[in-house]
Amino acid sequence: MESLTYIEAGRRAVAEAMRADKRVWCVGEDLGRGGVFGQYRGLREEFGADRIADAPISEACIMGAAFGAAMMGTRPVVEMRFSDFALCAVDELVNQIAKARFMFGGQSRAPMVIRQPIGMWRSSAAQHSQSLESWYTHIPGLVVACPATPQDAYSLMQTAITCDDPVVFMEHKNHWQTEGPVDTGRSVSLGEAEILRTGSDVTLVSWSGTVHTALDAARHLAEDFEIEPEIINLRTLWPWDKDTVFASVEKTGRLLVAHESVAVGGFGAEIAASVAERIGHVLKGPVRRLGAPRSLIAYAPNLEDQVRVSADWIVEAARDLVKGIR
Amino acid sequence: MESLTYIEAGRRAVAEAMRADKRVWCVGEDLGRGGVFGQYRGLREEFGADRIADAPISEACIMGAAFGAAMMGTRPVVEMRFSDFALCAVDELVNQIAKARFMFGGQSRAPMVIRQPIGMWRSSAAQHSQSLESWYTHIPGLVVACPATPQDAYSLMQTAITCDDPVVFMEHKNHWQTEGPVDTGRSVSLGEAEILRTGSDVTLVSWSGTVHTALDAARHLAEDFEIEPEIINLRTLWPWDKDTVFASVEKTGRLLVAHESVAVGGFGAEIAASVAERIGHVLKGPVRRLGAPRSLIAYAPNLEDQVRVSADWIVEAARDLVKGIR
Amino acid sequence: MAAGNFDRATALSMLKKMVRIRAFEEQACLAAERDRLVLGAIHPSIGQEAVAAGIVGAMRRDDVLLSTHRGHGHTLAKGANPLAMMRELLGREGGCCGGKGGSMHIADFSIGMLGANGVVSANIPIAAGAAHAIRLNGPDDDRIVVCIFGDGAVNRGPFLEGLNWAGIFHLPILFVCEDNVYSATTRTAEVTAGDGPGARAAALGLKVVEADGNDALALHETANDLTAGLRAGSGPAFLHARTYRQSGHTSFDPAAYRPANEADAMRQSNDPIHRLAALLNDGSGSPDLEALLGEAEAEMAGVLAEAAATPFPAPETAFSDVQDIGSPAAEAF
Amino acid sequence: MAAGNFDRATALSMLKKMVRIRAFEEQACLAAERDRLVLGAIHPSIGQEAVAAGIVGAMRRDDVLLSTHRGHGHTLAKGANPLAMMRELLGREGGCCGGKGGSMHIADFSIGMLGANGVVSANIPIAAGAAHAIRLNGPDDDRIVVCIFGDGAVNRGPFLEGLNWAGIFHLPILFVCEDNVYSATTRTAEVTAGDGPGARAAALGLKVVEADGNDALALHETANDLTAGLRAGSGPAFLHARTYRQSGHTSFDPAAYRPANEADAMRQSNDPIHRLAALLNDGSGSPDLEALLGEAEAEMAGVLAEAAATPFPAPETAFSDVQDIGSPAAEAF
Ligand SMILES: Cc1ncc(C[n+]2csc(CCOP(=O)(O)OP(=O)(O)O)c2C)c(N)n1
Ligand SMILES: Cc1ncc(C[n+]2csc(CCOP(=O)(O)OP(=O)(O)O)c2C)c(N)n1
Ligand SMILES: [Mg+2]
Ligand SMILES: [Mg+2]
Repeated sequence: MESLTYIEAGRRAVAEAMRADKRVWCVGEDLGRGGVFGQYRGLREEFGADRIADAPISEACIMGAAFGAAMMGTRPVVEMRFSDFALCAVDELVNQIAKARFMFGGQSRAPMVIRQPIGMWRSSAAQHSQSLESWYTHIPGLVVACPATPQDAYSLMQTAITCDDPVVFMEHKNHWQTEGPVDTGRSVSLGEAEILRTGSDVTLVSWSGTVHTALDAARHLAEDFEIEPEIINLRTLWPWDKDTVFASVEKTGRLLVAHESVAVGGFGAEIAASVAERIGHVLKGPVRRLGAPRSLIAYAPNLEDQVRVSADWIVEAARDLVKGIR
Repeated sequence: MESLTYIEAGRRAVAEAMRADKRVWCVGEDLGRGGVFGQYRGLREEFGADRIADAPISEACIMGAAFGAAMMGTRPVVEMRFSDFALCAVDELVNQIAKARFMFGGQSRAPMVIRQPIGMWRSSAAQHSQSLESWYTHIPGLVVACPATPQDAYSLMQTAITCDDPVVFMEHKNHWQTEGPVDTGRSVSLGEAEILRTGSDVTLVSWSGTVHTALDAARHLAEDFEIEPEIINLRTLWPWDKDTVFASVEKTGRLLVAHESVAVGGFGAEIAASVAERIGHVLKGPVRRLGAPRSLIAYAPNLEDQVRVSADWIVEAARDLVKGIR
Repeated sequence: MAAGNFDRATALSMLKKMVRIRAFEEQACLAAERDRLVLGAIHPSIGQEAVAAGIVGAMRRDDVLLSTHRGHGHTLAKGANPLAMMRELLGREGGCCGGKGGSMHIADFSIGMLGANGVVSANIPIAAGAAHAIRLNGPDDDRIVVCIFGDGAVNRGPFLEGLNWAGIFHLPILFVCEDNVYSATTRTAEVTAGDGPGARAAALGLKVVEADGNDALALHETANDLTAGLRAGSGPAFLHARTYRQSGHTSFDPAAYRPANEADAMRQSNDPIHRLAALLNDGSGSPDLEALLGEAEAEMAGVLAEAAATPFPAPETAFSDVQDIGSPAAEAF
Repeated sequence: MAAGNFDRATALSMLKKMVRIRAFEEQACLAAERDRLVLGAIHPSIGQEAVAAGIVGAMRRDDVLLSTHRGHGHTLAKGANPLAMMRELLGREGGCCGGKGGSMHIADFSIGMLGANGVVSANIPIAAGAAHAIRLNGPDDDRIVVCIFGDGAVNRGPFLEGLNWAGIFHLPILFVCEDNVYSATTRTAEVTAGDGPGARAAALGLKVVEADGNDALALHETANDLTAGLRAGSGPAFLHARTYRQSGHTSFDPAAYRPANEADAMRQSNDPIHRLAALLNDGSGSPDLEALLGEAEAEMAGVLAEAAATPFPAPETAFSDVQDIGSPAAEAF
């Protein structure tokens, strides 16, 4: 199995999909020079300017035009650069793309992958650091993918491009250079979580960058406190893999959800509420969420750190759960 | 005490605020002719075209310009017509208005009321019916108000206009003509829920139009099933009145949250998760959420009804909770 | 347009098309006001039918059309079935969108009608993208796209973004600003700076034609020229058609904000149907406009009756056509 | 600009301003690259200083300025304290935004600098609104607003919406397109249809001036005229200043996508500082540009050293300045 970076895994999945299906094309700002993070490096040279298209700075039109092209049978990969800028294209995504198929009574499809890199990336401040994945879970018609590992980046991209639904694909900016094994023969379906570590004491659900934080915390918990967490990398938020999460909570009796995004109104609430609603009787104690406080993300590094869910926070919360502290 | 319609209560609060403070002005499309629902009827005549300003169809600029004017010391009431159209102005609301004060280290304020009428309004279909209040609860910097009654419409508007934070003010389109008593001397602070009916069997939390559905359901539950629900009208979603909700759940041991918006990723999840996290030990059974299925809102009336939380749904859910059925 | 300088058969068929559009909308308004069968808002294009007949009538069946909330006329002109449309307005089974969209989301993909739109200006980038897909298909695909929007739409950002897009990618698309003077209750001129839609499009590098939007024949000729140019690779074009909204903004709007008599004057002196009929008048009673109006009324009254007799959609369709992945009716509610 | 046709003292002070801006940004780049003390992206305006000195220099202290991600020069020209700015870039206590904004959100409300912006084009509607507030204040308020954005910003919708707004409300605002040829790695001309920023603004009814963006004196004269006109009620104006981005998009961008020697040629023949110094050269060694550059470098190196010695902000400020209502650090996490 190869070892690839997260960014290269995504790049490779896109390139392979473009080779396999000439309806696939990419559009966004600066793509011809490889894209702002290099996610498209070399693709212009291989596929030309039509299929790796440079767009003007006009997120609304990038989103809207890609949608028009998708309804006409092409399969666009849309680059929003930072998920923050996708906020310039919300009408297009939410009112148009997500709703068209239904409003038109099934006459149309929008097979699109909408790349919206999320997350804190040292000192990018409040307009370049957001994680709004929970927003899109709330919108019928959209699929939401949040890859954590290079394998996720590869396999979820592969599946997303072949899927006929619009997929909001949220890569974590801070992990572009994270390396890991990638089995290019392994396909992952949307809605399939992965258990990265088995454990019996507490179920720890996370996604995106926080999966790595959770793995750090798990080592610490196991080595220093003899607590064995089961780590679930959710991978997609809609659909989300209730079966895997519920089975794990049934085993451990404890749930901790951790995510980088703001706790209030975050997707952790959906998971915690679902567990409490459906299998509350198996719980040995309260469910628990960890997310960012409802403040903004500051530029100064020490302030930024104040709102980042850390391995220490997770360790403390998991210990409290196991100790039965509320 | 007077009896006013919901629309008139809001109109009156705006007019009084404009009389009291000349920094207050309103801006949006068609306001000069009273606004699309008549919320501004007569105000142009009283206050003139500068303070009841007609805007071009350009939601992004309405929001952005009002923000600029707010930073300069005016206090705009911004009309988005349908909350759906506010999706054309999300960058302005979320990246700019909500974040400026923090990003600028406290140098600015954005005292704005952003009116975004929500909700199903017979056969308005998928682009004119949404309720996305949970989105804005997830955005640090924003206050979220969802008036249910004419009293709420009056008092919350009054408080929102005098508040220095940006308030997303979500009126329910289907209730413009709902009439009720309004005590114009009663002030309501943001973050203060109201118990509309006391009861001992189950705490029923809702907001906006669903409060009325919950009241219907409560009568039915009491008369036909001898179940006494405690009905809480949350009024504001951020901040939300945890004290009142927790105290009620501590008394009843059961929580049902009902809202018109989509259940997945809805604010019901936040409430249910918070209760499960903080006071899960007082529960006599699982928490329960009711919201729209994760489908779209159709035009055909019978299809529209399929996704509307009804009094029957609430009755059934409350009975299940009390019977201990999962 | 000089009388005589046109093909009489084409002109007659355009007149019939316009008459049928008007009759359809009059029945739709009755269904809304008299019968309370149309529950959502409808936006009639009465008085604006020349745009539909003249411009959409110049399109091929496989060409692609995107329209607005005021799109009944365009959709009919593209060839949609009035019964399927009326069923849609009444939210019934067999409506062209299965009753799920209604008037503001009317669409018929089988004839290249890719949808009305409930959001002003939103169809512009989408239409640019449809044309983009045609260009990606290569020179063998000689379809074109027509995107129609109102005068109010030129004040929203997607207007600039979409026209710029069409320009830089040299797309086969005709943008049509159907200027009916009003944006809902506002006179558009009062909220529009500069010299209007045409000047804006010209500054964005598009070929611009200013036209009398109530002269069906002239519009048709212009549209024929422009669409031929588009197929030959001219790059995007822009047509500013000045017409007038004879009705209120919606069927329920009395439009009391208009100057007294403004609408009446237009109805009397500048109605596109009467103008075309007058132009075609050969002095011997042909065309017989009253007869045409009567036939169309009878046809569309029949359509309304049939639509009204159609059942509502099956309830489970409230959960279909959402997405392939992830159950829309997930038990999480 | 004809030599002699200017006030030497003003011109000299502009030259000093430009030299200080450049020195500030050179130190900021060193802080980023050499010292790794600036952790976020910074966007230098090296080569574009004439816009700051010429246009912002024509503003009154109480006038209002809105800028972009490339806003250090504008902010300094408006009168901000370089130490507070450098502290902000380093995320330190005493930074003009308390270390919470950084380079892309630099602001100093005490001198009417209402913020840089991390979102391209977003400052345009906000600036229009600031001018709107001034108009609402009535004729006694004779402040004006200057809104600066890049060439890439004219392809986003808020450009159209904001200029239209300024036009219909007849606002006292000067829009400045600081055209440095590039939008990040893209040559803006390749993604811009039509005749560019000025043509678009003219179509929106604004008074438009096209200018050499590297001629500080001419810009200053033009800006003086335009701002005087604005104060006299001219209605909104638009200045298209053509300059060149000598640096990469960010301090870390080698800008290898540019034609070889393009930047070098501009540095040699069209650098605004050298042009102004040459114009001012009286043949007797005044102004002594090397000396000015040396002084400015020393000043700004001192500023950097002092900023680097300043502590990080108090941790609890991560939760302040969020909102009055609702605790930002609510225990729900
Ligand atoms: C983005 C957006 N804002 C507001 C509305 C509400 N609205 C519906 S139609 C309309 C007027 C549109 O005017 P115009 O573009 O001239 O089209 P017309 O109705 O005259 O055909 C408005 C404001 C909307 N649908 N979308
Ligand atoms: C809406 C939005 N899209 C994309 C970006 C990323 N971005 C930052 S600067 C920039 C280039 C801007 O070009 P221009 O307006 O010419 O300003 P310049 O950088 O040349 O000063 C881009 C694309 C952004 N900040 N905002
Ligand atoms: Mg109109
Ligand atoms: Mg530029």
